[in-house]
Amino acid sequence: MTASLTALVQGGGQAAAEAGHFEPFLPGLVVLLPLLGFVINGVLALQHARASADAVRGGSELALGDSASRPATHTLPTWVGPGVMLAAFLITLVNFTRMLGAHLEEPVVVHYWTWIATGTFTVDAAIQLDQLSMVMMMVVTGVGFLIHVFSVGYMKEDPGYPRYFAYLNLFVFFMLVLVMGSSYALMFVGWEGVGLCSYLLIGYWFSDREKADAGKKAFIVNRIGDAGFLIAMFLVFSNFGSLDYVPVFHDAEGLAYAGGLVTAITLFFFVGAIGKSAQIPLYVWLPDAMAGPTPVSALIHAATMVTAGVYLVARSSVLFALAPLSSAVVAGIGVFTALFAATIALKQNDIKKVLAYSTVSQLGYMFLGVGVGAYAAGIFHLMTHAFFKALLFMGSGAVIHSMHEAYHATHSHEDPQDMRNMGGLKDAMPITWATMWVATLAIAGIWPFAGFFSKDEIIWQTAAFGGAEGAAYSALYSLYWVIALAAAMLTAFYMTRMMVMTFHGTNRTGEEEKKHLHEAPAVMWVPLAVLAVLSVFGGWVNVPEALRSAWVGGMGILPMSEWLHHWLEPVTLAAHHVQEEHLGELAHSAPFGGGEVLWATISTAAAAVVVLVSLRVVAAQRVVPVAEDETELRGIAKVLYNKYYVDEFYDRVVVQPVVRFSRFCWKVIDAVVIDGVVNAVGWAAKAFGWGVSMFQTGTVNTYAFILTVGVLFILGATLL
Amino acid sequence: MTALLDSIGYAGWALHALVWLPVLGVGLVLWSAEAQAKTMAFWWSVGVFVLSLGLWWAFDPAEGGMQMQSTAPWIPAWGVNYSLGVDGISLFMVMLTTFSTSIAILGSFNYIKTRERSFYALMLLLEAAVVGVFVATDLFLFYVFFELTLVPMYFIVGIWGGERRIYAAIKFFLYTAFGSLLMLVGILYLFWKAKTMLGVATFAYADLLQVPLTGTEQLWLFTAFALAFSVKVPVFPLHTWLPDAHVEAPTPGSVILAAVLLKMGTYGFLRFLLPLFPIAAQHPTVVTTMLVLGVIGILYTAWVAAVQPDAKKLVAYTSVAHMGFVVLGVFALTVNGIQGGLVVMISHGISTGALFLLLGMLYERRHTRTIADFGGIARVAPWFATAFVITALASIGLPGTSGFVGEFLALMGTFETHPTIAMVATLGVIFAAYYMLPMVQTVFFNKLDKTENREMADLTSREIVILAPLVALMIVIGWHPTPVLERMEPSVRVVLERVEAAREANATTTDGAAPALAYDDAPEGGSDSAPEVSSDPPTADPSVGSLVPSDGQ
Amino acid sequence: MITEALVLSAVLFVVGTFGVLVRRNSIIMFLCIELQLNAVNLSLVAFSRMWGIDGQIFVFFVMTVAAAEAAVGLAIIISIFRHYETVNVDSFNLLKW
Amino acid sequence: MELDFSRQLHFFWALVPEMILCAWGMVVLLAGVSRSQKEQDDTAPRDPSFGGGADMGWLALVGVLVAAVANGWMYGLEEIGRDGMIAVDGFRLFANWIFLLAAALTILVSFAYVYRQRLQAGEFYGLILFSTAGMMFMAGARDLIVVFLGLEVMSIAVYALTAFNRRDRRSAEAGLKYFLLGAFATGFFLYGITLLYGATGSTNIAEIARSVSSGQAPPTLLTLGIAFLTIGFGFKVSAVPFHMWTPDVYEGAPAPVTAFMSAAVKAAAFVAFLRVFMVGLDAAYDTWYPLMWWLAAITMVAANMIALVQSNVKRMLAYSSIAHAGYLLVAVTAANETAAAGMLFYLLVYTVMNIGAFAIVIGVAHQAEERLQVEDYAGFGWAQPTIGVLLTIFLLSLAGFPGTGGFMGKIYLLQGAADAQLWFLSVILVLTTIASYWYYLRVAWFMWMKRQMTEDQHDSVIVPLPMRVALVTAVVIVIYTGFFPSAALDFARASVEGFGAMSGSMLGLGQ
Repeated sequence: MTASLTALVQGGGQAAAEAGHFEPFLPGLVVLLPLLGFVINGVLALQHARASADAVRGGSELALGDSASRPATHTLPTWVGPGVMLAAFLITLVNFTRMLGAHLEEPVVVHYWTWIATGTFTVDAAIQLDQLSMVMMMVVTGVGFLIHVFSVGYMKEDPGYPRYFAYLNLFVFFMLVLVMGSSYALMFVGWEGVGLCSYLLIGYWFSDREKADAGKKAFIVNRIGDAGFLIAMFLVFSNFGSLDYVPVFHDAEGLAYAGGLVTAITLFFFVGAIGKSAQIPLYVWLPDAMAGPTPVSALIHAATMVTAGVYLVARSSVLFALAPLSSAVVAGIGVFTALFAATIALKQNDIKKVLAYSTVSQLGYMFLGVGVGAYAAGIFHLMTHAFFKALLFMGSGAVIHSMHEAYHATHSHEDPQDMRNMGGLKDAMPITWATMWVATLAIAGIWPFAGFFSKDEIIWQTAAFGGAEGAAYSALYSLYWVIALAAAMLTAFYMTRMMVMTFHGTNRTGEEEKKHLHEAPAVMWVPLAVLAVLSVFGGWVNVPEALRSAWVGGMGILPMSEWLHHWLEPVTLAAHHVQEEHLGELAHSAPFGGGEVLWATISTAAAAVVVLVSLRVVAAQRVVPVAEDETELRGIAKVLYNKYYVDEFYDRVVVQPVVRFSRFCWKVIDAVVIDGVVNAVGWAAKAFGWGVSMFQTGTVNTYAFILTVGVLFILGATLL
Repeated sequence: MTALLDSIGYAGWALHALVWLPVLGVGLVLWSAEAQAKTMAFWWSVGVFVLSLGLWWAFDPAEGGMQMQSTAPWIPAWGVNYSLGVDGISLFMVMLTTFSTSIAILGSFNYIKTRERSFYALMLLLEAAVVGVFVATDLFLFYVFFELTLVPMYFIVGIWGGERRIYAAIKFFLYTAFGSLLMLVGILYLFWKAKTMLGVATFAYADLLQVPLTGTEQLWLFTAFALAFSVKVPVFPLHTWLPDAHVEAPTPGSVILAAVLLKMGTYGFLRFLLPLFPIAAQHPTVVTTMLVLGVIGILYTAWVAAVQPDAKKLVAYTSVAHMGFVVLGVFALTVNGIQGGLVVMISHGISTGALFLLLGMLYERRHTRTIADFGGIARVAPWFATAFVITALASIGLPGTSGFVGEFLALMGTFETHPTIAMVATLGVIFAAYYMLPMVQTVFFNKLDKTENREMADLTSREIVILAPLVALMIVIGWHPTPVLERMEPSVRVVLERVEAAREANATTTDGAAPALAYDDAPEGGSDSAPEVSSDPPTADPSVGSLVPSDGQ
Repeated sequence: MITEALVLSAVLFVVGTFGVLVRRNSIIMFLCIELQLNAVNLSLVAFSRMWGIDGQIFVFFVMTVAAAEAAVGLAIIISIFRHYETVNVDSFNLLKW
Repeated sequence: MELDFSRQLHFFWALVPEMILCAWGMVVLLAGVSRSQKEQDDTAPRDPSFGGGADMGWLALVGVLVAAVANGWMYGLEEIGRDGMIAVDGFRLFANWIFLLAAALTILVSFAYVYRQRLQAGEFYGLILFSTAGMMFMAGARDLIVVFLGLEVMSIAVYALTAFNRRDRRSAEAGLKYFLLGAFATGFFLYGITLLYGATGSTNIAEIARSVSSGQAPPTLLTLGIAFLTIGFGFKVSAVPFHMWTPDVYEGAPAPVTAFMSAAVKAAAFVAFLRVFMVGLDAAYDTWYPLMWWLAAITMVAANMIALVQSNVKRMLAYSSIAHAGYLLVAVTAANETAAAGMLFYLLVYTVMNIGAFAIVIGVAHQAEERLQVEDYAGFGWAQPTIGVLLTIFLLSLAGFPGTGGFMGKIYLLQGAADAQLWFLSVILVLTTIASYWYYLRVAWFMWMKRQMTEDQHDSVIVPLPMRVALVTAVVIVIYTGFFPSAALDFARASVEGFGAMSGSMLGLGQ
């Protein structure tokens, strides 16, 4: 990744020099390699599964034995999984550098074959290479590669090892389809594909019912969003006659500003984003998704998949810029989610739960960013967040790994993820401790870590956007701004709390267990280190011009200012035009006065204060292991601890009614009403037949009588 | 390939062979020894399938009309011809039929243990009848085949079925016969109309397309035909025969039922309803009704399926939901919609067929279909679980599988004309996950806590041979449906053009069709029982006079 | 003249019909039927006053046929009497519904 | 040669087949009487196809064949004018084929039954020949007197046949019921003839047609006459509500006789029915059309519904035959040439499929009146596959299923209805057909889908050679007309060529 930084630096330099045109380098291979990895690992997994299945049928489990004598099906994925990722990353890097060298105004679309063509509707299997997709590709392959490496260490004892890598590669494949696809249709393919992989990986340990349920929940909740995505696509097609980005965005500029159509399209797209990126009200699946292996949480539920929604909004920036209402909704949902999730994170004891809610909260920031038209800022935060949140998750993974082995050694059944059982781990695992602190400071927005620049820009943009002359609902945006600041403080607090409870103070794991706690192996900590570096410097690629000259900008020593901003310009240009046209100049001072530099200073200082204070506070309060912890939570604390009872609420208001109605449909409408009518017809016929046959008394007189009655009828009919 | 086919004059005899070879096979199977029956039947059906593959090349994708037509007089007195032909709509139905028949036969090797000869003979007979339905271009011939499909299915369900097989069989039989017999009256009405208006006695599809019909007549006939096909599809609320039939039928029976028999209904929509009665077919009320029924089918059956304790019944209900998408697509009356519907038909044939096969294999192993009896199967039968999960995902229309292409196009096509309905229908994708995933989880995931499940064997090589092509098709069609779509499009356009023409005519002319559609001259004969009004649509004034044949005819 | 004859024959016919309906003895019932036939014969004759000889010829045919019928009928009644020792039709109801 | 009824001799030529049958009937009768029941029992061999009264059967069969030859020869005859008492036209001859076929099949079916029930072979077969002759008179009648005579010749013979099984009280009871009600109905029929005669001054159908169309006939008399004739025919074709006798008689009569009655007697009645009404009373169509409509509708509905609840196969078939009468009444209602041809075709198919079904019923019933419940057929199909398949085919054909003659017949009837635009009646027809599916298939499902109660339950089913011949003939005709109906269709169509010619209205209906 450092290599990329240098290349990035040089590229930045050269960019001005030669404006050559961009020549894609095997872009298809980027997508294909993970797929290849999936196929190979998949075959291995099936082989492997056969063996373990036989073992299970035999009544035992498949014994992996010691690392020396393991079956090829278990060892090969170690090389295949990360291998394909490295290759994909390198190819991406080449393309990236080439794109740096060229001034690419229009996206490069590479066609492969016609996917669907009905005569009135055509969509190709084609990938679109532009600045935005390139950033995403870098993040996905780069961070993805690191996580693959980490997984080697984290999962190697797992019997389903090859299956794990198969899923992971498949995920990357779909994620790349999502970000590289040249049309909404293809994005949707990746969109649902990653959903599928997330389902498979959350439920990776499917024998555990909770985990399987969590996977199912994730899939179904995601599908709710997908329905919105589909409807949005239908709207797009029926109005633009295509789903390809290029023509759609080109025609989009002709749409009426704040028109009903564009608002509808964007809102439906946002529904999809809400589902995928775990925003209110569909965020509920993400915390449960922590059931999956921790690297999965790092890759899918922190770095890449959950940010797809942000990518979608940024990708459709033109449309969203045209729809102020939608933008306001996006920003609003984002910022409220940021606050809401942050508050919940305050009271969680499960280390991964804390991170999960913090992820939800950070995603909220990203949406706030793209919601206030700072698309670059949104993507910027997406990138930095990918760095430090992946780091945090993998760090927690290292911790859990270590805790797990400790408890495993002593055959204890304590929860290795509960922070109340941790404490003082920094002596056992210093590297993890250090790297995670870096990430914590980054996410807390402490200068000069990556998070500071990205988050601060979003917050500032909120103020600026709300203050613009033509801005609609500007009061609303001021509110957003305040909330965003508050949420930032909360972030600083709960992250510090997590660090303290995990690494500081006295150890609560237990005397015996303590001996087994150990630092993670190199294969696990090296990725941490790399990400730590990125979490420090990653933010410097987009230092706001205003800050650069000021002290926060390091008095101009930071290499590039607003590089990412300029880099993404070709993609966001149209959107910016729309904004300038309808909003005019953005504000230069926050709602309560003060400029960017001032507020940047204030926020980082405040964050720092919160961190220091909470260090004391949390360290002061006495934490006991889960075993002897019987503190009765009450009041707001209890509500927060139980996540505002949202899951319970949904269960009552949505899930149960649907199930009950389904039962009703089956037992009553289908079985009684419809089938009832059908059978009733049959019975009626028989009953009628039986009734009539009662005239067949067997006595001649009756017959003669009925005959005569018939005669009279006929005579009557004919004569009258 | 094409050259080779030409050299053997394939186009000339292929269709006849596809209809009559299975019949010949019936004889051979009955004649062969009980032990050899299955292999004999299987290889025979494979031969038929291979033969049908030739259609792919012999078929001219650019041509929208009937191809490889051939006609021979059958009942000259009634103008009935034995005439066959395929177009883009029936092409894939034929191939689907031959394909799934072979698969189903192979899939029944372990399931059918008694009276094998009779069983396989009936399977081949069924194949012949179904192929006949899809290639017949004479309404009389079509009707004969349409009815003939009932008999073999009746015995397959009734003899080799489960506990309540007889109830299911007779329900299936009467339900479908009810529809088709009313259609028979409709067909005869068309015949009579052609005789009186055109002066020729004919049942030929091409000729009957020329019969001029008023809007009211079209509505009446549309109802008769629609009833017949809707029962087959089945369209809510005429669907209750399906779950029973599926649950009781033996695996191969369910496979054929899901894969091809249901398609006869939607095929009928496209082949007969829309072209023969365009005025009625594009009438807003009619379209809305059908679309709404389709949507109800999608959502309602999804809900019902979700709470089924019996896996097979669950899948059976999902069939109704899938066919709901087809109905939606067809009556969207857009190119996208209809093509989407057709793809759903193919995809549903493959995926649901595969699901029934898998459930059958599950049943052979555990002799239960109750979802709750399973759990953790994936640990002992990973290949099985893999195949099942892929199939299930294809069935709920995950992108990259055939299911998605179809449902996507169908919904999009519907959206073009009826956005609201399409939006509601789109919720179906949510409920698809809602019914399928819990079943998959309970059966294959969760804890492996039942000992009898521990013993369960994984896929045998024969079963892999059965499932591999199905899974492959799901994915291939999911990523590259164009070859399929491009062969359908011209024929779909032909259908749509008729409907469009009718719509324009209807819009321009105030008399004739338009007021007729207001039911103003619709006779009450349909409901009243008195002979005086027993004359139906044709006569403007319902009276005895109209009943006495007058020299005019 | 004709009208009266026709009315009379109609009355006779109805009487015969009633006989069939109300009597239970199969022989009596058969005789009532014979009454009907003869009522018909009467009207035939009456009509032949109007239309010529055909009607009267017809009467002969009817009488012949009636005779034949009587023969078979009585034979049947005898054979059933063998089984039931009665000719009361109420007791003959093995076959019903 | 040309027939000129002004010359007595030519009446002889016009009646050759009838007379052959009558004469042959005498011969069989005498031959039968000449050998006592005693020796018939002594000489009883194992196989009922030879000896044990079988010789009488073969003898009668030869008679039928000779009559058939004569019937074929009749095609050479050409009548002058269309107003003789005896019609010599395709309609009559086609009908004759049906009767002769029915008679032949019945005789073949009866062998084992006659043998096992120790019936008086000679009388039995003789009566069959007589009644057949009566039917042929009805078919050829162009004068109400001839219709009446034919009707009585047929009926009286059938009365006797019904009560023929003297050992079985049910047979006697059926005979009595049939006889009393039959005679009762004959009274009405006769009254109808009389009134028509009174109204039109003639009993000749041609004359009647003329005077009715000229409109001189006093309407009241005419209407009454039509009503009474309708009743008389309605009884013979067992149309609801004049059907009450049918189930009992069919159940009680010896099975072969039931087969014969349900096929041939019904056919004869319908043929005469159609000729009298369509030719003679065509001008009064408006008067009798509603009657027929209602009769047809009620008959179809009631009969099919009642059949649903029958458990005795013989009785079920009785109701089914009533239902078929309903279908045929649709053709009478339509009263056009398509319908007429359709009726002939349907009667042909119906005769074979019905007798075929009854033949197997007789076989299952051990050539006796036992094991007639539908439960007795459980697992029958698998125990006796060949016969099982045959019965299934016959049932499907009765249900009017594609691939069988029954289907083509129904189509033909519906076409006739279509030409008369009886759409609602057609709908009733098909809807009631669905009901009929249920009870026909019920037998099928017992045969194939239920397990037999005892292992050897069906081993003792007797199907002797003659019955096999009958079955094969029947199934061949059913299947052949089901797949290649053209020959029979065209024949039927040609047979009704100019049938209703004297009444202009339904010309050029059939194409």
